[in-house]
Amino acid sequence: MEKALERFYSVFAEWGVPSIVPQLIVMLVVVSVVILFISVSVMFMIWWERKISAHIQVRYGPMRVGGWHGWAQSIADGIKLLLKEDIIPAGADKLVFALAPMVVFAAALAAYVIIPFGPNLIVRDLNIGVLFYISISSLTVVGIIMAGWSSNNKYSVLGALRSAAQAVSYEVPLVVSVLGVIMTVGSLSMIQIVEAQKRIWFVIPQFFGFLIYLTAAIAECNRLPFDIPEAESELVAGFHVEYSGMRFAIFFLAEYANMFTVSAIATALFLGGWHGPLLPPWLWFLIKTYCIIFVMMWLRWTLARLRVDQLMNLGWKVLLPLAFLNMGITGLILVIHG
Amino acid sequence: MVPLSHYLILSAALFAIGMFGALTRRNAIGILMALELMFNAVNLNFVAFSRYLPQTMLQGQIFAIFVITVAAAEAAVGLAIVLGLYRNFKSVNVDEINLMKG
Amino acid sequence: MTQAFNIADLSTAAPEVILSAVAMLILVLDFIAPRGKRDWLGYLSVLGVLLTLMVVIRQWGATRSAFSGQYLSDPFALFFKILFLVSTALILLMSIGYLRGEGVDRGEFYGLILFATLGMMFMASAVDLLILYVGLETMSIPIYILAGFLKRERRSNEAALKYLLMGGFSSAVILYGIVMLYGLTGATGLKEIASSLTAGTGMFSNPALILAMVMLAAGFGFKIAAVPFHMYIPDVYEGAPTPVTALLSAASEIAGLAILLRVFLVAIPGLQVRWTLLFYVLSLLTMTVGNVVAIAQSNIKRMLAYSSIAHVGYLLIGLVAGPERGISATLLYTLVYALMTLGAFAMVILLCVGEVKGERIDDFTGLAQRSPMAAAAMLIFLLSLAGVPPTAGFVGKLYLFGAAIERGYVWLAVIAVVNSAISLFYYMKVTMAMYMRDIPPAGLALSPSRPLRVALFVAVVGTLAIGVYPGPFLDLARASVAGLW
Amino acid sequence: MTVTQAVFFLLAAFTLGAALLVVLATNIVHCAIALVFTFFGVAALYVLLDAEFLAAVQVLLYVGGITILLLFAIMLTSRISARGVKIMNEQAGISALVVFAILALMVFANLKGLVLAAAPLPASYATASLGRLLLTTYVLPFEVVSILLLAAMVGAIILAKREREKD
Repeated sequence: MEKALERFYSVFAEWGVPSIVPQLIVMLVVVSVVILFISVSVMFMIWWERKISAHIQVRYGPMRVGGWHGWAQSIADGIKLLLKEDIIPAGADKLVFALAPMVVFAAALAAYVIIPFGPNLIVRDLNIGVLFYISISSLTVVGIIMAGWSSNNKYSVLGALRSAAQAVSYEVPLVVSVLGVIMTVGSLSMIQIVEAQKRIWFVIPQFFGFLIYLTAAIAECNRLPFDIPEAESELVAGFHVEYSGMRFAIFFLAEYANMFTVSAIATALFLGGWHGPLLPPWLWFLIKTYCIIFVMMWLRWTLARLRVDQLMNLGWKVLLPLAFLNMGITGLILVIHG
Repeated sequence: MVPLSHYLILSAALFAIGMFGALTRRNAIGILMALELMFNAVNLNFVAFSRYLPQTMLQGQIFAIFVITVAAAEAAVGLAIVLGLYRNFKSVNVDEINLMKG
Repeated sequence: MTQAFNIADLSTAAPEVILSAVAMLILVLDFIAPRGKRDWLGYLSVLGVLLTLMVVIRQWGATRSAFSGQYLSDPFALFFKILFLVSTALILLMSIGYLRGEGVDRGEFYGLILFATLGMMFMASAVDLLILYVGLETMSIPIYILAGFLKRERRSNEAALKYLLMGGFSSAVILYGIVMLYGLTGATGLKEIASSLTAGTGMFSNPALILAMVMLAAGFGFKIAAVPFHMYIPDVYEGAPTPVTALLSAASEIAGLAILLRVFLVAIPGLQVRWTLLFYVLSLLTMTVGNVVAIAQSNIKRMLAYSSIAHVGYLLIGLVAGPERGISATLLYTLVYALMTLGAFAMVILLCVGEVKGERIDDFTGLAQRSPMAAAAMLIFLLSLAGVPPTAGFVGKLYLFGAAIERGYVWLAVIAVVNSAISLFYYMKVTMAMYMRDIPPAGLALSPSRPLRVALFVAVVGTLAIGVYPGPFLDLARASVAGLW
Repeated sequence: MTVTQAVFFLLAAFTLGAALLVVLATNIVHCAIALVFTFFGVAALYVLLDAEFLAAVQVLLYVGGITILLLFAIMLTSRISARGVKIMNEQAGISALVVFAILALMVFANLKGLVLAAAPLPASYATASLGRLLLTTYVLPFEVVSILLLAAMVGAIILAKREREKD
């Protein structure tokens, strides 16, 4: 991979083109590949979610479009959304309204930089890897508040505020739960964290960390049982109630992209990343990731929504102390073992 | 490479912009934002110095971390005060909040 | 370079460790304290402060450095720590009755006062700009909160907001000064900065260094309420709860002065010619504006605010006069000033009963008839603030002005004396109200709080003791500045 | 002009533009959003200065913490209809003059007074050593800041919480 890149750069250097040109080309290619991957993966996930929900509720779900079990339903939905009229509400703040989905999507996209699909299959192995994801993911909240506020609709503002409060509250246990792994490895780099799991996956020594991470991550994605921000029955659809067409599609895309990201990070941090017998590394990585996504969907269609006060209690009074306990015990063990 | 002077001028400009905002804004939250700009300008200077000065200790970066942390605490307290103020005054404009004259 | 967290460092910083433990204990105990019965938390905090004070006094005489040379426990630091701890103990004693009177049932008040004191202690011991800045903020942020502690009171909200915005602004200015010093020398330790500055030739006419000096002086000027950086002070003093006002004037400003002395004397002594001029002007402006504006005030907290501004002007005289006489005179005067200001604010709290807040000068009408003792105490504080013998204020001013004259700043001393005469005028307004007018028909109630009376007693005794027998206190101040530079 | 310089100028223009918007925009929410972009600009400059860890901290704390708090406070204290309100006080003109003077002084002092020739040192992998320094050499400020955060947290809760009805 790197050799190919070098050869690519050297070709341009021979022609005397400034190095910024091939760099830009590489960037563009990487970004388009990531966007393509996100779109395909999200379409698959949406179809999957509809099938899973249907089967949990003893129905079939979409069956017609595309033949076998309605596999093309998501594509049809996507085309529909893209072709729909683009409506900006009259009282909205147009600039912010237009900017919000882009901010949310940019945050989702940026997180893919550090997902290690395989030993060499990573956009950039930053030395602050995990921290990069944690910091960039907070941008989503800003985008959500922008969307909620600019819609000039009290439901969307309420949804946005709830979402922000929830994300901020669950980000703390999420960060602390990850610390156990980081302390054990002694590095923030995703590649090194995965490499360290060659013999034993961190899900075993860091089982509580894994559970806390998963819970907090589901809350970060605003998914049931933590979907108070968009609770259809009380808030219509939360912050994006006024959005339609293309812009709505972007929010939708970002939401599922985020779901994939948190699962991929969980895979890398706790489930040994690409490690596994026989199959190629990237396949192992995807299998593990989709397993976690499946669990998230399963939970969504099984559990009931939490009330706001329960939600805050769980975050601050249960998850956070547990996460600190986990961190403390990990540190203690590390010190004792030298 | 970018010379150090560029960073210094940029930081000075950022500081001045923040100062202007802090002096002229009516909204208390606006003033808080302007203060954050000033802190950012200082931090930029710290990081630039710690990159360009011949030394091994990362003092500049350490200092910047502390400044960021303190600024966060200050902003949290400031916003709590603003909320309490709004409850009593129904306004957050500093020139309307003037019970005491002297 | 790498030095682990060890026991020796902790024992050097034992006062801070104990005080922070007490503060956290108060916060925890506040949860189990039954509603309406939280006075004992106040007494417990006083005990904690006294315990810390004992530890500080035991450390007296030794100079020890800790935490990679960022923390220094020298006589200068210990002097200010004693001052802060005594002030805090008195303020805590005042707060117990005050909180009860205002219907505030919260133990966090005491905890936050302790945190603020902790910040001041770190400031006193800081010989590194980083710990100096962090200590400064550890003092300021609890005070922002304390200023707004009476949530239903609009003036308290206003005071908190103004103090926070000005505090944040001045912090940013100070930080810019710090970053310039760092950029010039590549160090944040005060001693390292000084040595690196003397190493380079032509350093002392360097515009960047002068900019750093001006920025630091302006930022510290905000913190110690020097004119022209004083605009917010009267509003904050008036709006904040009275014990917090006392904390601001008797402790926080002095802590600002402590770091100002340390930074200018230790880190940039080479610029003394320049900063002497700067502080000459500041001192002149500060005392004149403070005294002249104070005349017009009818609110006693506001009047004391301007009076404290004026006193900052006096304190700066010592810095102008320079080492070593001037600095030790400044140190002595901080002690005097803290005691008499605390006493005056304690009197305001004594009169703060029910609807009467004790804040208007008229509230003092007929105090001599109601309680001759209280009136006498107030008289002593006012005379001391004005600088009339045989009170502490007189002794303090004598040494300060004497130091100025000795160094040839005769005009500054003359203006300071004229200012003292002006100040006598507005202090006497209160005396007139107390002694010359009859008690109003509505009567005059005094707060029944006993700890407040203890605080008043201590302040009176202190003010008189320094006034009558200043020798040991002057020796203390002299010993504290020895070895500072 | 090298690529790095081009990137620097772009980032500088972006940051300053966003900062100006923070100060001049008429709608306070726009200010907050511009502030997010300023913070990002500064974070990118940190990356340019090889301080990746600080860049991440900047985004995490400023964007994830402070801006969201600011936005919360704005949502609770003003409404979208509050447009066209005067945003500046009467002293805008004189403040601008003063600030320009100060800026000129600062630039002059910076350029004249500091040693600017120094080329940057080779970058080193700093994150681990930053962590080590924080817990060894700088352990005292680290602990003091944690006390400060505790005090600020307690205080912010006290101030922001609605008072219980008179009991």
